[in-house]
Amino acid sequence: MKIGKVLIANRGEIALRIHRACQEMGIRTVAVHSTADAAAMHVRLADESVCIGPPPARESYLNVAAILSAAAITGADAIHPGYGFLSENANFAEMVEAHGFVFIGPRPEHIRMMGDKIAAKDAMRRLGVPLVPGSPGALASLEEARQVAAEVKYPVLIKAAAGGGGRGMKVARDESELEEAWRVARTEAKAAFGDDAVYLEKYLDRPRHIELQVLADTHGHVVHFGERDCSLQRRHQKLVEEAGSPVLDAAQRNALGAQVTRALQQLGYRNAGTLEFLWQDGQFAFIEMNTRLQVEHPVTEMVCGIDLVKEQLRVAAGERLGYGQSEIRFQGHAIECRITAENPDTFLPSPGRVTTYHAPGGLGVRVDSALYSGYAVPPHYDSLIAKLVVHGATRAEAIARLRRSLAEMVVDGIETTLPLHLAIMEDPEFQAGDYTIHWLEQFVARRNAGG
Amino acid sequence: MKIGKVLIANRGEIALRIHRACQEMGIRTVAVHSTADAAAMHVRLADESVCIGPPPARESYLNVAAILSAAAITGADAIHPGYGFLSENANFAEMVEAHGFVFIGPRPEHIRMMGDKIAAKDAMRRLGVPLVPGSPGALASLEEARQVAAEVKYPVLIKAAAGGGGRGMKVARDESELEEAWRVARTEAKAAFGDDAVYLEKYLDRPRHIELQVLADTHGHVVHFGERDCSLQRRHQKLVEEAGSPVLDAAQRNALGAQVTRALQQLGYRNAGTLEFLWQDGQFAFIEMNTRLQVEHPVTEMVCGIDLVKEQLRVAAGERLGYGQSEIRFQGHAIECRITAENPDTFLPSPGRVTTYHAPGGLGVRVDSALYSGYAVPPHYDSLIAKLVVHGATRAEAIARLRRSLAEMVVDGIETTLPLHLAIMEDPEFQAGDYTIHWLEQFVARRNAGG
Amino acid sequence: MSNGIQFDPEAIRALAQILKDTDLTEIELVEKDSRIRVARTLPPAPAMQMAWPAGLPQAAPAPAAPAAMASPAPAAEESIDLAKHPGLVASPMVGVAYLAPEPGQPPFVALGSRVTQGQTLLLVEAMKTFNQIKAPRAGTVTRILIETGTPVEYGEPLMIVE
Amino acid sequence: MSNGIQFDPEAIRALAQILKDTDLTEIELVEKDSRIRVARTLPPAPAMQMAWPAGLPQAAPAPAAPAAMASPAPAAEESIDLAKHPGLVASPMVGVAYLAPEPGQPPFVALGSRVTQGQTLLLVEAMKTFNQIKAPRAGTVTRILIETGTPVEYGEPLMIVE
Repeated sequence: MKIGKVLIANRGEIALRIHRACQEMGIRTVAVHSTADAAAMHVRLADESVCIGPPPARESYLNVAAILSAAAITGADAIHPGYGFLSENANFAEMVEAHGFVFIGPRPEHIRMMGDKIAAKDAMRRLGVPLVPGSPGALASLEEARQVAAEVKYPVLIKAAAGGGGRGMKVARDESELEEAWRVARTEAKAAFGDDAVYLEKYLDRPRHIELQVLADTHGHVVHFGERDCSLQRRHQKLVEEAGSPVLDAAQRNALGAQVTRALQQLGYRNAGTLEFLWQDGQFAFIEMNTRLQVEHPVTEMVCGIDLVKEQLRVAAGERLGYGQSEIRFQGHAIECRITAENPDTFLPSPGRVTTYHAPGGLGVRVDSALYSGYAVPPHYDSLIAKLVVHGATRAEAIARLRRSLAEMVVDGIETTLPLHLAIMEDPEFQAGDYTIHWLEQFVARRNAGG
Repeated sequence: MKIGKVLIANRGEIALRIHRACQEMGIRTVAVHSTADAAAMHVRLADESVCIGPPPARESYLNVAAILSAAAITGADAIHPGYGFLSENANFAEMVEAHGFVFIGPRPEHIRMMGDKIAAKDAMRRLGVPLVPGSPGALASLEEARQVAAEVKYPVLIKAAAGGGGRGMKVARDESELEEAWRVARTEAKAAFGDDAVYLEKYLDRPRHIELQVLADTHGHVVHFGERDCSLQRRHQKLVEEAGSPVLDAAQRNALGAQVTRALQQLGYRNAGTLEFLWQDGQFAFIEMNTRLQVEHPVTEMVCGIDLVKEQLRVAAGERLGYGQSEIRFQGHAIECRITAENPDTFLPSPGRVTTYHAPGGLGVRVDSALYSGYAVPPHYDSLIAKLVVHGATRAEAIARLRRSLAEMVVDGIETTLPLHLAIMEDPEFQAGDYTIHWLEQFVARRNAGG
Repeated sequence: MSNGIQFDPEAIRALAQILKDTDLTEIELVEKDSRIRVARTLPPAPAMQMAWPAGLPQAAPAPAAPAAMASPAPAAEESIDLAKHPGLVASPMVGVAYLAPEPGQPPFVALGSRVTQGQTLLLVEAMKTFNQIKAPRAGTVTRILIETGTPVEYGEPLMIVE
Repeated sequence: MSNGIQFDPEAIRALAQILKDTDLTEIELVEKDSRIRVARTLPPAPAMQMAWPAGLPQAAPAPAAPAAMASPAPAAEESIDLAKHPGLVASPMVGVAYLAPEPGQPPFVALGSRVTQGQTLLLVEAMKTFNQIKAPRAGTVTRILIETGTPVEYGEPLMIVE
């Protein structure tokens, strides 16, 4: 099936990213946008654009009827959902396909499966992917929680089955904390997701977040593009990502990759996806699978020399991968800084007009951003405004390159996290690769205390 | 010898390029500049800056005393000359070394040797590098010119021995044109260089310009980084460069590379250099050697994954290369567009204030430019304002990427050659790689005629 | 030549209609010494252009883009004025406009119709649902800015009722 | 405490001189309960900053950069004014300034000296050549902006003769 025109059901830098891949492949693009994004870069660059609603995402970027109408009107062949918004909505994927469009992403049943964290873990356990020890499913009672916690040993984590974004997630460091954690997690789960089912797992106290990028065609071939280390998070939001992880060697990467690709082949998975793991003391524990392109995909592209979005489009059109795992090589090191429109100390959002935007340049520097001088960052959406990604022959060179390019970059008129990223790059612990998923929170606290 | 501080004896994008490499290596930088460049990007980013004279290059960027004084005052260890200005001035290189600074470039005697085109060809002939057939040296008389022309067969070219930039260079298509070509070339040579010595060589009527990038350390190791095809020239100025050449395969590259690296090892060459060849019908003919970094070095960096300026600095500090020829791999394809502040049809210079500058971004795109929004391009210097360099898995992908990134790039307030580059990328002959050094002149003529 | 140029007004009108129906911008017919050429200038996309700084890339004119072409005749400036018109009826959704309840039926309203508040003015079809677009106030229909079959985007001017 | 703080003005002066001679920006001495801290703010580099748009990167202040430090005491704004002063004597070259013909000799001129046109005001040494900087006009030396040993860049204000 030939894809001649793609509707991009997203906004910001990822809409621009998808547009660029399409344009380089000779595929026409349709930008759909809210009234708040009428002057956005991807809207200006797209071959066609359709305004689909007012600023609130619920009435525009989450408005399935408007997006499908726009696809019908413009004669699009396929829809790329990007990340966030409708990208992991199985009903949307089904409706896209039911209306005769190609959904550039996984099969709806796999989106649904991975959207339910318990079902996802069940599937992965069955398929031989390593998991963190914990309850086999939702907990029937506090008593069951006590039993499982005693088995896997404290500290433990109680999590909403329908959860995400850190809501409905509580730690119990010992048995005395369990009952309260159980109650609060259930209450939050009910409030946030309308479902108070919770499960329990061993709480890893100093893990890294390491994830594996996979890609599958519709002919049964699955490959992986190595790992990303995304341990640098604040409130479960990633800030800095690396490929590869400072703690993994080729043998560990290959072993995990083999387990995962075998599992996804059995599952009959399609298109791109990412399996997220906690890693500690040489052990991986699957936590969830993202059935979409991820924000941090560029670091993988830069070490592997592939264009993941083009691969998504090729696979969605029914093409074969055309290469095997052994042809995927990893060269050098890549790091991404997510620059957001936030105060770098308080993280208060700072939307508004960008008076001057100046991107850094030179060897090994990539900027994915929809900013331009004079652009007003709207207050309605995510605060991510730019991804600064560098590649270097070594991790040390990549860090040096980030320091110099962060110093060259200018986003004036609004507050951004550029100074925070510069401070991270200058930190000896970060430079040594010596961090866990808790490091960044502590670093920010130290920075704010130190003044 | 440790290099801790480098004085950058240049301006514009190349000064910024050198600054970036130094900064990433932890080397401090000194920018020297004319009064016209006080607000230039590299001056602002450098660790220190010294104003060395008024706008005319003769009194600033060519002012040897001022540059050496600035180096002494700031305590610089080394001087990087960039390209142009003093970069191929053997006397300058000697004075730099006599004053106890490291000259980041070749030995003065090799700069002097390659600056004299006849001496350069003599040396290369002796060292076994292929040459275009012609007179063994300067012509003693018109009679000798006639004899040699009869031997190598018409058309022939009469060229100033001291020449460059196309001055003192005349074609004779047959014997009837020889006497006039001889007279005019001598007159021009005398006027331009104060020396009427001329020589004669076979005129290749449809050659490509292909050059080889080399690097030598001070321990006798020489490697090459493959070729660049720089056939797209207008009035002997390169506009578009590619690595590798669309007409060369690995065997031809390796054969030429082996001849050249052997020759330079015998010569005892040091640091970076480029041998320029005409290529036609599978044959290379050496034309000259540039004993410096070249404008188009980024395409080589992007296919080889090395940072040539960092390599220059390492070698200048006395380090060993640390890798052999077999470790240098060529991946994908890279193309550079030189964006100049000129009318894209008439090529009239267009200095002035850049009201909006917006660099393209995304995967595989590199911009080397000292522009920023609000910067005034001064009328005193070269019109090169930006180098847009892309890398792709294939030549076709690189061209597609250039098309989309040229369309994203904005330089407002002055005229630029962006539209010309876009037209070149859209041309089927260029896309087929089917061009000679005459192609661009004809393309421009067709474009202007077509309106 | 001094006789003046002979021409067939009906042929020109027919070509104009073809031009309009096919979304072409130019048709030229040449036969021996005769030449008929009809052309029209497509209006640029409306209001959203205003926030864009002079220097930044402009989307290539997209002749196949229905959204950009929905407003037929009026020049860009006029369409901006219309968007701010106090009598504006704008599309509440993306879809396709229909002036009549069914093919072959008369339209809900015509230019100059007096309408009461809540009276149906036209339909916008989205996802196979026909949504009635009702008059927000009583008044006279002074402009009809779309035709049956015109694709419309969110917020696009449909009619003026004043 | 009510006795007032005891201090030694000479010690402070001595520290100030050390600060100046060594190009430090701060010296702090602590002994038991006493603390003396002397600091000075280095003036930012002069005029060239003005053309730079607000947003673009500023070179980090470089304490070791002689060029940026050549103008000793005056604030940045003053040094901009001096550059436009009608009585300005600016350096015609990069080099090192000398106020006297030889070490131990009296300076060519002092503050308040009356000078004639063409009279030597100071020397700027570049490449081991001592270049005489002469008064462009007759007048009084009202400002001496450099000291012996100060590195100067092209166009840098040296003296004011008015």
